[in-house]
Amino acid sequence: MENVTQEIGKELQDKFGDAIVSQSLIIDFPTFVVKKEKILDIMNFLYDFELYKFQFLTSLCGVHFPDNVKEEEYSVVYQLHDLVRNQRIRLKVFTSESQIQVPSVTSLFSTANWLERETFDFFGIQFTGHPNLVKILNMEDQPYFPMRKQYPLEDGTREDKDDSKFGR
Amino acid sequence: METPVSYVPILIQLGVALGFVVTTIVATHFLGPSRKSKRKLNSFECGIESQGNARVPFSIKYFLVAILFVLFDVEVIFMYPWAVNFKALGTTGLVEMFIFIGLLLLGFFYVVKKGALKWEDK
Amino acid sequence: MNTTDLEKKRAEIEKQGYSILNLGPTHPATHGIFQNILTMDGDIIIDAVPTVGYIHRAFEKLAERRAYYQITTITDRMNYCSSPINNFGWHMTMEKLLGIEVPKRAQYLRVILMELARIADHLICNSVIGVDTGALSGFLYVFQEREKVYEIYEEICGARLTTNLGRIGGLERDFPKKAWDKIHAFIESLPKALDEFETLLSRNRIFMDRTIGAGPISAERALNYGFTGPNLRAAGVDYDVRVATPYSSYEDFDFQIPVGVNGDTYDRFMVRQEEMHQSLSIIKQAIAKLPEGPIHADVPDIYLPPKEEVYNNMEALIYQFKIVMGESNVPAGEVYHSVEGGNGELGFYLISDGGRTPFRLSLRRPCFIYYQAYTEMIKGAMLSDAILTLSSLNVIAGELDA
Amino acid sequence: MSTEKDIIETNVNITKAPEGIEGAGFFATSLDQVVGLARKNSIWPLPFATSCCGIEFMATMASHYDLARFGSERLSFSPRQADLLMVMGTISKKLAPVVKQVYLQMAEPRWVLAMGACASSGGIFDTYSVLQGIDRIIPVDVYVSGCPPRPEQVIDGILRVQELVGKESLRRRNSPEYTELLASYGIE
Repeated sequence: MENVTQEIGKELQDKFGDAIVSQSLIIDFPTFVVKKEKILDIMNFLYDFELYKFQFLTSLCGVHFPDNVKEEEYSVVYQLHDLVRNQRIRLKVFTSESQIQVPSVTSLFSTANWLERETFDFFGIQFTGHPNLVKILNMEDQPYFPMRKQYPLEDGTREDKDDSKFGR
Repeated sequence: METPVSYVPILIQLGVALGFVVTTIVATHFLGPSRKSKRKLNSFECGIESQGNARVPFSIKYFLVAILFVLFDVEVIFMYPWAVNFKALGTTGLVEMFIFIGLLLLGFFYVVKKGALKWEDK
Repeated sequence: MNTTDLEKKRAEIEKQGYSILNLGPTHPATHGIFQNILTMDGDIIIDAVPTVGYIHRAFEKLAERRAYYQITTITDRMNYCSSPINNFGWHMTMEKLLGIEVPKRAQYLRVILMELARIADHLICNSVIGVDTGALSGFLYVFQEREKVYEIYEEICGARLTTNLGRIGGLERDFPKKAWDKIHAFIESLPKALDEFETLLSRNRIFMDRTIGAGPISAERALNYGFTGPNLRAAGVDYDVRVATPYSSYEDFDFQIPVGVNGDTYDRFMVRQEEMHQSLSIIKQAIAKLPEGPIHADVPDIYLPPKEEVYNNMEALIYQFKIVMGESNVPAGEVYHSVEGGNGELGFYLISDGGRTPFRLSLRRPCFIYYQAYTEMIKGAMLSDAILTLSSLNVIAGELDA
Repeated sequence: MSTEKDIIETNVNITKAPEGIEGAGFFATSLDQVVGLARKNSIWPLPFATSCCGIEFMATMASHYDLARFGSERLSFSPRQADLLMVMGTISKKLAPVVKQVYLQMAEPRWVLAMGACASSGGIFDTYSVLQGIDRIIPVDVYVSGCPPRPEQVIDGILRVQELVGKESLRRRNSPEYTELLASYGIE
């Protein structure tokens, strides 16, 4: 698996140069951190890549790193899968809170439509170019983005969970 | 010998029937508990507030099929008396009924030819 | 969209002579809580605007507040028609992160339970397709088989639906003797019930007319929409996680992958029907080749030591205390592991920062991903076909709105 | 071979007649009890099934546990002909107005059964998106605990509702306490 990461990394490095920030092999996933502006071009490139044809977007999710440095506070993780040669890779994109825009990949994968809406619903990451970026799981007029770390999990209207009894 | 008096039982029976229907409908409004509120009385829209009204122009083919059904259903009703005293009416009855059915069959072919029953148009 | 432009949209639609039908949240045909605002021309569907999230319970946020072994109660309630598959999927993700090798016997027992869950899930889906085409009796007969699967779960873990089966590192106990008898009885009775169900529906003239051509989807559109599982196999792509990336010793069993042709409701029905037969043969092979040995790996820091050990030696007591208080040390790292769920590839993407609880757990929920294609599949179809397509996709609200 | 009579004695228990004055060829009892007896053995439930409890309700309705034995054979999915609103599964805040609308559009007299921990108190999902129990929006008559409750528990809940229906006086729905109870939920 290690040489696969090198191969793909080298190909991407030649094509996109410094857009590929770093590459690594995590357990069984070659992982590449890329610049967010280039994500769509990289995915188009990987779509009909000569070594592996990554034509299946397995999953897309957002992550919030509150302690990271300002530019890397929010991240979007894409996982692609080449069904023919059964090879999976993971692409990571980081963005800051102030300009929280990430280019949308719905033009390439229709499955990204709702996944991006869910990521926007949870973290507030704006996907530029998305046909209908509206909250999908929560109510459309929910003022805040619930999955961000600073927001509580509990609903707060439960009386039976009296914190004083739990020493909180 | 029929006198107007001997029709009285029929009138009574009619009165009882109508009376029963009217009283049960009216009585249930007063007997059962009921709670009138605006949200309760407007139409059930799978759990959400209903918007717009349901009086929307529908495509003509629905009405066409309904009317044709009624027409041929009434034809079948005319066959009942014929079937009951089939023996009494004999062959003349048979011929008359065949003419009656033949005419309606002509109508049916006309309907099929004109494509009134074609559902997946467009 | 707020009400004003909803009104504008409605007026403009009605101007073209279409009518708007609300296949709303509480509807007997949707078998769950989904809403579709359909633009209809007569009973042909022109457009559908879906709304989901009616039972969004914030699983991913909940998972960030629970210790690792407590997340099994959440995965139970994702795809509740086949909850053991979700449980073991989560446990295998943790075992992959911690590098635990589960003994062969536990892997085989897990395979048996997962295949039982797959049969139970397909039983509900196919019988609900029968209900939606009007054959209610099929549902009543086939649900009896599902009751037998419930009884097997009860023997093993005491619960019927939300089973909370297994632990990280293996199973909590071996199958009791009564469970084995019930499994053997189930193996005898299922083929008869399946054949009876198939003679009732598969070659039934009305059923075939209703389902062939209802809600078709082509292979590349299915792949573009991220389809996996029986719905993708019905469209003609033979991708199955058990074969692509075998886990829990699935490579020891040989089973075929049924594949459909044009991805419509009839193909999905036949693919699921055939998969039940394949799952049954896997269970038989697993029972035949079941090895002896322990049912959990020897990892005391993550797997609860047995009670008598806890009472009389010190390390077990410390381990017991640390695990129960959730202090079990999980290394920082990230892992993605997917299993073949009842509806497709069920993936767990876990980022852990070494703390008591996961830093981020993202769930790849097949129902959420392939329900997007529903609008495209029912465009131009009749309303009754749209309802059939929905039940043949086997969209489970718990997994969709996780 | 047990005779016909014994079989009836052992397996089938026929509903007992309400107390009343018995005489030669006549039987007199209060209207409440007769109406209660009729209503209690023919409750039409509205299965508001959302998640896991819905599947357990399917098991209760299927042939093994068979809710039809208690007169609730006929499910009505529209609130117009429903007597009992069975809320089963998690109710999120997005779904709360739907539950309230369905309850409002049910004809009086109406009862509510909250099946499962999620419907009764939000259950294990104390999260930002879940309504912590439906008794915050509509009055509930019977709570069935369990996650999901076993079919036997659901049937026990139905029997509890049947007792309530059987004993209810005909004037309860117009009594001031009932109107005040509804007013406390903002239902006029």
